[in-house]
Parts: sequence; C-alpha cells; structure tokens
Amino acid sequence: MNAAVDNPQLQNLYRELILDHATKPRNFGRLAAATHNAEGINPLCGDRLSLYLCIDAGSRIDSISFEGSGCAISLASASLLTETVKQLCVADAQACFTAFTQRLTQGTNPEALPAAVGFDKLHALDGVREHPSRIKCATLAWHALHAALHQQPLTTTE
Amino acid sequence: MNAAVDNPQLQNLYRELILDHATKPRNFGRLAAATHNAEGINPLCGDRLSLYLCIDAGSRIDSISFEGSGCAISLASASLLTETVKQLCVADAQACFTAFTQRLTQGTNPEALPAAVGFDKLHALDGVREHPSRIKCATLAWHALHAALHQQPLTTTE
Amino acid sequence: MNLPQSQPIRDFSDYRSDFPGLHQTVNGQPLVYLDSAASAQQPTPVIEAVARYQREDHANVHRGVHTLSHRATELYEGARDKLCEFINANSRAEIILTSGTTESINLVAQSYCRGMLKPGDQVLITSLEHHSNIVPWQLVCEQTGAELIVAPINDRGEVELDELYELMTGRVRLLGIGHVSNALGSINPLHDIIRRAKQAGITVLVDGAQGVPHMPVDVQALGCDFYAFSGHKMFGPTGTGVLWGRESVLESMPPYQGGGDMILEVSFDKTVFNDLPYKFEAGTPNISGVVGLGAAVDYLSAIGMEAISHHETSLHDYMVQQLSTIEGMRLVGTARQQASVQSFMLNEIHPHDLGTILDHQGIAIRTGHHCAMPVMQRLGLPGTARASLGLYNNHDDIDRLIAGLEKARQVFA
Amino acid sequence: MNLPQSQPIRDFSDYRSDFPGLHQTVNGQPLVYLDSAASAQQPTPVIEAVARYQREDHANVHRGVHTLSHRATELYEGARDKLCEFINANSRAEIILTSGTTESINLVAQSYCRGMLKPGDQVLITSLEHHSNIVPWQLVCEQTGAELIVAPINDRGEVELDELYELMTGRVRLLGIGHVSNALGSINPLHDIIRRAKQAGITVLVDGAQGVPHMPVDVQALGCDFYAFSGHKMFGPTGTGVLWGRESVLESMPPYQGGGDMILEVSFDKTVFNDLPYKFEAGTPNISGVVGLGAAVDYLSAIGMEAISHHETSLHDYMVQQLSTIEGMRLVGTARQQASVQSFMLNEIHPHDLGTILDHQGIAIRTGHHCAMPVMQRLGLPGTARASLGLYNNHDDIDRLIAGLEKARQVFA
Ligand SMILES: Cc1ncc(COP(=O)(O)O)c(C=O)c1O
Ligand SMILES: Cc1ncc(COP(=O)(O)O)c(C=O)c1O
Repeated sequence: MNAAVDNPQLQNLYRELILDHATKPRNFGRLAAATHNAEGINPLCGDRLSLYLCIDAGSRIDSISFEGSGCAISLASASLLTETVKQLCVADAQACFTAFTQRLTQGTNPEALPAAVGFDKLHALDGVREHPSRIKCATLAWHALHAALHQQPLTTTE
Repeated sequence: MNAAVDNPQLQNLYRELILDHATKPRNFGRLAAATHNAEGINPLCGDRLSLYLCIDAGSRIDSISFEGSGCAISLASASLLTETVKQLCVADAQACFTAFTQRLTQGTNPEALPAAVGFDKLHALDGVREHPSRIKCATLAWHALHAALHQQPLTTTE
Repeated sequence: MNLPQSQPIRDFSDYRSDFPGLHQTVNGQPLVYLDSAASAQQPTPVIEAVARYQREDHANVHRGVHTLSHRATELYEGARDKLCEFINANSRAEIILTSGTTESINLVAQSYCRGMLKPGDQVLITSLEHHSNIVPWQLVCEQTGAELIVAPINDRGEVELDELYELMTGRVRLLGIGHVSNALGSINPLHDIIRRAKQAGITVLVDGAQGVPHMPVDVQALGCDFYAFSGHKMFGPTGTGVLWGRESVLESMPPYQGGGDMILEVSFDKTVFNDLPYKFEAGTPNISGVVGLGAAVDYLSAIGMEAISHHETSLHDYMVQQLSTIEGMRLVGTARQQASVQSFMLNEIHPHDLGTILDHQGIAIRTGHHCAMPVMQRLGLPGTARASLGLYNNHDDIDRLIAGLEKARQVFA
Repeated sequence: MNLPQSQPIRDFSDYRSDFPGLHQTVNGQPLVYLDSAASAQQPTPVIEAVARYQREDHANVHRGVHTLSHRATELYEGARDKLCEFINANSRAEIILTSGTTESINLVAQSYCRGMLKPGDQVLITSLEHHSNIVPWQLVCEQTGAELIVAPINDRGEVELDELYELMTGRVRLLGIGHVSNALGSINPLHDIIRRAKQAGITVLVDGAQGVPHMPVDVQALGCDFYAFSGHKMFGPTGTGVLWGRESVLESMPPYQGGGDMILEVSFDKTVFNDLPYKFEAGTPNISGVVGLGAAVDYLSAIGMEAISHHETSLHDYMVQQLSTIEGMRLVGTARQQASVQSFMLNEIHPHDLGTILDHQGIAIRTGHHCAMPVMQRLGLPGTARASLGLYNNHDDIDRLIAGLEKARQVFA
C-alpha cells in the first residue's frame, strides 16, 4: 500500500498481505476432481465464491481451490483459507472455521488449535473487526467451507 | 334539554327540535307502495337508514318514510328531511339536497329556493357545522334521498 | 377485585408524565384519553428515538457499506432482537416486521393458506373477531373454495368453548383467534384452545393486537404457530407490526410480496429468495417506525408487563364498579376474564351522541362497531360506546368518565 | 451542460441547513452524503411534523368521534390531498397510500393482474428494472402461467426502444417500466413509450421511485395507468408510499388486503367493500409517516420541482465531468438522458473496497448491485459504485468524492 495513505484504520484493514492475496489469489480455479464443493453468496455486495475440495479416504483435505469474484477482503480471506486448511483433516479444518469466525465476530482468541494448524497468517484479517460491515466479506469463504464439509451446496452470509 | 347542561356548543348541537325529532321521528316506518328507495350507510358509526318514496306520475313526492337506526343527529335529520320534501316535486327535492349539504359542508346559505320549500326548520341542524365529525350523520339521509332519486339503491357517506 | 377509590396506584402516576399527548386540553378541559384500544399514545422515549434516528442515523438498511447505513441497520435489527426477547420467540428469524396486525394476518392468509386450502377445507374463527381477523380469511376462502366457519359467543361475550371444540374437525386447516377482544375485552383461554387445536392438527394464528400491550406474552408457552400484533397499540409508531411465526412453518411458506431485500439473487430465469426473516420483508422497511417500536419495547420492559397487567386489571375493576353505579347503564361484554376494554350503552342514547357529549368534556372514547360488526350483530346493537385503558390511565380518568356520562344522561333526560 | 467549478448554485446552499443528518462527522470527517437514491435525508420540517403529530395529535383515524381522532384524520387525509395535487392526479380517490413502491407494485400485480392473467398472456418489463419491478411480476406470472418478457438495454444503459416496441404485441397485458433507473440514472422516454403501449392496448405501470424526488411528475400528462413511488426517497419518512391509479382501473380491481377500514360492512355471509381509496387501505395506516410525507410534499413544492431538477442536472453534469478526469475511471451508465445517479468502476478496485475507503473519509456512496442484478448481469459486472444526488448536494460534495477516489487509487496502487 502506498505510504501516502495516512489513515491507520484503513492501513490496518488493507495490509500488505491482504492486498497481495487479493490481487494474486492462491489456489484459484476449479478443481475438476473435487469431492466436496459449495457456493457462498454475500447478498450485501453480490459477491459469490465457489469452493472445491478433494477429501481423501482418510478424511484429509488433499487439495482445495476457489473461484469467483469479490472484494479484496473476501478474495484475500478465501486465498488465505485455502493455504490454511490444505492438508488438514476435516475436523481440524472445522476447528479453524470456528476459531476464525469467532475471532472476527466476537474478538475471541482461538482456543488451543491442533499443532498442525498454521493459524497465524489469518491474523492479517484482524483489521476487519473494526469494520463491522465487512465481516461478512471476510467470513464468506469460511461459511462456504463449512457448508462444503456439511454437504450443503449453497450458503449465504445474510 | 336539561338546563343544567352548561356547554353552549353542546346546546347548539342538541337543540330541543333535534331531540324531539330524534326521540319521536316523523314518517317512520316502511312504505309498502314505494316507487323509489335507497339505503344509506355511515361506516363511521355503522348507522343505516332506509328511505322510501312514492313519486307520482307528475314527478311529485306523494309520500315518504324512513326506517333504521342512528344517532340523534341522523334520526332528526332524516325526520326533518321527510317533512321538508314531502309533496315537493323531484326537482325541488333535489335543490333541497344541494342546499342542505352545501350549507353543512361549506356554510353557504341556500340560493333562492323555490317558494314551495320550507327550508327554515332545517336550520335547527346548523350546530352540526361546528362538529365536523358529525356532518356525515346529518347528511346521511340526504345522500340516501339523492341516491333514491337517481335510482342507486346503496350509498355511503365515506 | 374492587379497589376502594381512595387507593391510588402510586407507581404508575409517574409514567403518565412520559406521554406528552395526555397533557393537553380538549374543548377547554384536560384530556382524558380512553381510546388506547384504537391506538395508544406514545411516550417521549419513543417519539425521541424516532426523531433522533431521523436526525442522526438515517440511511437505507442492509445493503450499505457506509457508516450511516450500518448504523441504521444495527438500530433496525436491534429492534428485532428486542421484539424477539419481548415475546420469547425462539429465534430472531421468526420475527417478521410488517406494517401492522392487518398485514401480518393477510400475509398468513395469502402465503400460508392460499396455496394450501382446497374446496372442502375449512378455516375456523369466532364471532368475537376484529374485521382484520375475518376479511383476510373470507378473501382466501373465496379464492380457494374453502369454507369459513365461525364459533359462536354467549351473551357475556365469551367464546362458546364446547361449540368451538366441536367445530375442530379434520377439515379445519387453520384457527384464527383473538387474544383479547377489542370490542368487549374478553380474554380468550388461549392455552386450552390452542392445546385442543393442536391435538386436532390445526394450525393456530393468534391475533394479539390487544394482547401484547396489556399482559406478558410468551409465544412458545402459548404453543400457537403465528402471533400477530401492531406497534401503535403498544405505544410505538403507526405503520409497524410483527408477525411471529414458528420457524419451520415460515420456512415452508412462499414469499408474500416480491421486491428488494427478500431475494438473494434475481435473474429472469430464476430468483432465489432470501433466508428468514428477510424472505417476508420486501422493499425498504419502515426503519424509523421500527426504531421507535424498539424503544417502546424497552419502555414496556422497564416497567414490566406483569406490573402493567396488574395496574390495568385494578383499573378495569374500578371502572366496571363505577359504571355500574350509573342509572340506565348497560355493560356490554361481561366475560369472566376481561382486559383493558369496557363497552357499554347508556339508556337509549346512541353511542355516537355519547361520544360527542363526552368529547365536549375532553373525554375521548370510541363509539360504533369497533371493526367488529359480527359482535354487534350477535348482540343486536348498532354499536357501543367503548372506554379502553392504557398503562397511563388512572382513577381520575374513570371519575371524569363517570361525571361525563352523568351529564350525557341530563342532555337526553 | 458543464458548469465551471467556480460557479456555485447559490439558491440551493440554503436548503442544506434544513437537513440535520448532513451536519455530522463520519470517521472524523464532515459527512458527504451521496446515497439519496437508496434513501434521502429528511428536512427538519418533516422530522418536526412527525414528532409534533406524535406529541399532540395522535389517535386512530377515520372512525373516531373525539377531537384527537378527528384531528389525526384531517392531517392524514390532508396529506392525501397534497399528494393528489403534487402529481396532478384527477381525484383524491386515486391516491392509495401504501408502505412504499414495493407494496404499490405488489398490489397491482396481485389485485390487477392475478385474476386477469391467463397462460399465454405476457407481462413486459425491461432489463433496467429494480427488483421491486421484477419479482412481483415473476411471482404473479408463476401463479397464473403468464410469461414475463424483457426488453433489452444497450451498452449506455438505455432501453432499446425498437425492441421494446416489437415486444408490444396483443399478448402483452401490462408493461412495468421505471421512470429513472436507480442503478444507472437513465431516464426513460416515458411519453413515447406510454403512447405506444396505449396504442397497443397495454396497461402501463410506471415505477416512479426515482422519478418523483427529482423532477416534476404529472400523471395525467404521462398517460399511464399506475404510478408507484416511495416517501423515503422524496425526503419523507420510511414506511410510506403511494400507488396512483386511474380511477376507472382501480374501481375494477378487487381489494388487495382485508381488514379494518377497507370495508363498509362485514357479516359472515357477505362483506361490502369500501369506496376508493379506502378499498385498498386495510388496517390502521402509517398515520405519522403520512403526516411527514405531507410535510415533505410541502417542502418540495415550496422549492419547486423544476428548480430541483435544474439544480440536480447541473450537479450531475459536474459530477460526470469531474469523475472523467480520474485515471482508470469507467463510467457505468451513460444514457443521453440521465438524472441524479452515476455508477462507476475505478481500475480493478472492487466497489465494496471503494465504498469502505470513501466511508473512511466521511463519504457515503452505495456499492453492489443496487437491487438491479439483471443490469449488472447485462453489463458483466459484479456491481458498481454509485454516487447519487439529492437537492441538498453541492459542488463541494463532488470535489470531496473526487479527492476520496484519488486516495482509493493510491491504496490499491
Ligand atoms: C427504481 C426503484 N424502484 C423501486 C424501489 C423500491 O422502493 P422501496 O424499497 O421504497 O419499496 C427503489 C428503491 O429501492 C427504486 O430505486
Ligand atoms: C383485535 C384486533 N385485531 C386487529 C386489529 C388491526 O390492527 P391494525 O389496524 O393495527 O392492523 C385491531 C386494531 O384495530 C384489533 O383491535
């Protein structure tokens, strides 16, 4: 972000990492071999993301991708999500969902997460907490993850 | 009216003549041989009056009656109406309708009415002008007259 | 329970000063407002909440990313949360914000019943109902070929329970019943009635327009499926109301009106409706009104509905006792359980004339059929005079009413 | 017409002080409100009219004999008279008071269309419409088996008139068309469109939600059959709106909702509906809201809709000119006739992010699909950023917007 942006709250929202993931999302595209998928819609802004997962016989998320359009916050969050839960078992991914959404909506710190989980990067989204109208953007992909894990093909953040 | 009633506006509304006609309405009942009739409903209070007329070949109101239930103002007005238009020709009765409703709603004095018309008694209802919510009571029977003369069987004051 | 006249209900005298509408003269006399069943006066906190919202917080809700829109949304949705707690709904998804009881009932008639009723089916109501709990069912019965059937009332103005229960056959698909009669004040024994209806597999809508302002309401304890009420009768703004519905029932219903906010996605091929409660809230809602309604809930909750019910019951007892002392008085509606409303006739004086004579003395009552013509037909009356109470009324109001009626007797002596 | 930046529109600067909502800071900056198309701020006379009504005049309308009820009725019906004059309706019977544009359109879809549409019939709309002028027709078409057909728009955001006229065959029973697009600001050439529709025997409903606040409207001159609009977009309270309908058409329609006030007489055998406009106004109306709407009409009339239209047109021209100076700016919606609204995209920045960055600078715009998803689909956009004007906006607001957008460019540089 250009240093000329003087507003600290704004800087806190659009951190380097967020802008980086938003403009160069990781794991972007469609997984042809997906075993699970879900679509998330944020009616607030009309954003929609599709999440694709390959879950192997051992209940591990073997691969994951997303596609769709959205604001910087929802794209960055989706991109970070894919990095975070890839290679996790379903239960750990579910724990991530709970930890992340609680952190954003209630400000609580995640309870002891399994060692396998690399949660720290997600703290880049902490600035969203000060922007209540954007929390749904940050949680959209996560709700889609939750829906996919529970085999519900469509979810919304309303 | 009991002289103990000290309120002049109230005295002006419930004059002796009004109370007399309300408690002993003239020409009350149904005219079996009616050639014209109409029913008036005042949705404000649920009052309903039926007006019956015998109009002869010469377009004169040979006989007239009314029945129904209503407040003192609407009963007295209906009773006075029957006395006023009985024996008038249809055109004069229509002129009475116009004169009376205009007097109540706009406060205008009747334009020169035909000599045959005894309009003066109706001035007993002048007090109604100060009670806008009661004007519809006083005009109910008159609207029924208008409807009967125009062969419309149902009218309302809404 | 008859309170002696000398025992003022102290706690409530304070609340009276919160209602600016009460502190005026009408026809030269201090106003006595005994028409709360038609619409209640509003306390300053409600009036101020609306004005403050309009001055400081207004923007459209739900779809805005800017600060004002967010603030408006928080206030609007915050009111929904308050209402949810106030009637002990299971979830905020069950609180559908409408323009009033009438719209709430029409919503159920059209969205729940219209697609479901078939010729031969029946909708059951009682003779006590307000037109708003009659005409929507007449319309949908006419549209579907179903039949509207009506349980009778007795001379006291109570629903004849035996006959009501007899009518609850397998053909009945919905029972629409009032909580409290606005014409006669009768409180229906809802717990028993709803239990019997549910045993017979009947969906129950309660018209709570006259219930919510006067007593604690717990929709889960009642066990009904729908409960409808209006903001303006519970000291909130006009143009607001609630349809509470059981979530599973609401889920099964198609939307009522189409428009903004009730959709997730619109294309010309397919439209995906939004989740509850938004599925039933099309278009820009009455935001300022709902904010005021939230303030009304706060106001009532702070006093406590139990206390309000107790206060009004005492006052109603006193009113009945005092009215009975007047020569030529006929009380209309003498149900064993009554709330906040008393209808009556005085000698042969038409109610409309009574209303005018009382108005001249600054006393506001309602006269006529009270939108309950079938009640009047059943009792053989063209209408009644009706005095109805709110939490702000007191013994003095009743005494003024009694004196005013004495004067009316003289006018027609 | 491009005004040089140095020429302030003097007359209008005074009105700004009438709107308390504009005089606050948001995120530490003086508020710039550019979201009037979603909902307008209210001037003090409107806010005061509502509060005064609630403090001094409130009671239920129409059926009361006492003074307050009479006063409330006069105020409520007085507002109807003002609205009648404001849009030059032929008679007050044609002014149906609703909760907003959305309800107005649903009323027509259900009451006018539902009983009349048959399989094979068509309802015609355009791709420019707001969801409130789409979904009600989808619902009624699904209910009746009729077909919803859609006239396309071009890249500028104008309805393709040739194709619209070609679709006006004998099968079309109703045309629903917006006056001004809330998403793109396009003004439809209503006079020509309505003339062609009437020649083809088609009933025309105009969605005037974005017309009435910004220009003179004369429903008789337009020649349509229905005209729908909302109070909250014309500086009045939420929860209010109007359906204007041609009297003969309204007469022919069955009631929409059932309840109090819309009936003359209710019995279980037969119910007689009330005359216009009451036939379509069931239940206690939004009295305080309508009183406020009457005050809004007075306010607008005092300024003059011609003057407002002129002011906003100048300002819109200035906004377009200034926006065009920004690097990476893409104007969305460039119809030759445009009013009060401008949508745009800046570089690859998602509108939602733009909205947040502007909000941080105290600038309120709307972002997203603006309840017009088909427009977005047609233009291949997920949504837009939209700045919209009201009579109170000025050059400074535009300058602040431009500066704010420059900052957004830097954030995403
Ligand atoms: C063009 C248009 N039509 C209809 C509507 C719906 O109006 P309301 O939400 O007030 O019912 C709007 C406003 O959102 C609009 O801009
Ligand atoms: C028992 C009852 N039901 C329904 C209604 C209708 O309420 P509203 O007019 O607020 O829609 C009323 C009020 O008039 C009522 O008293």
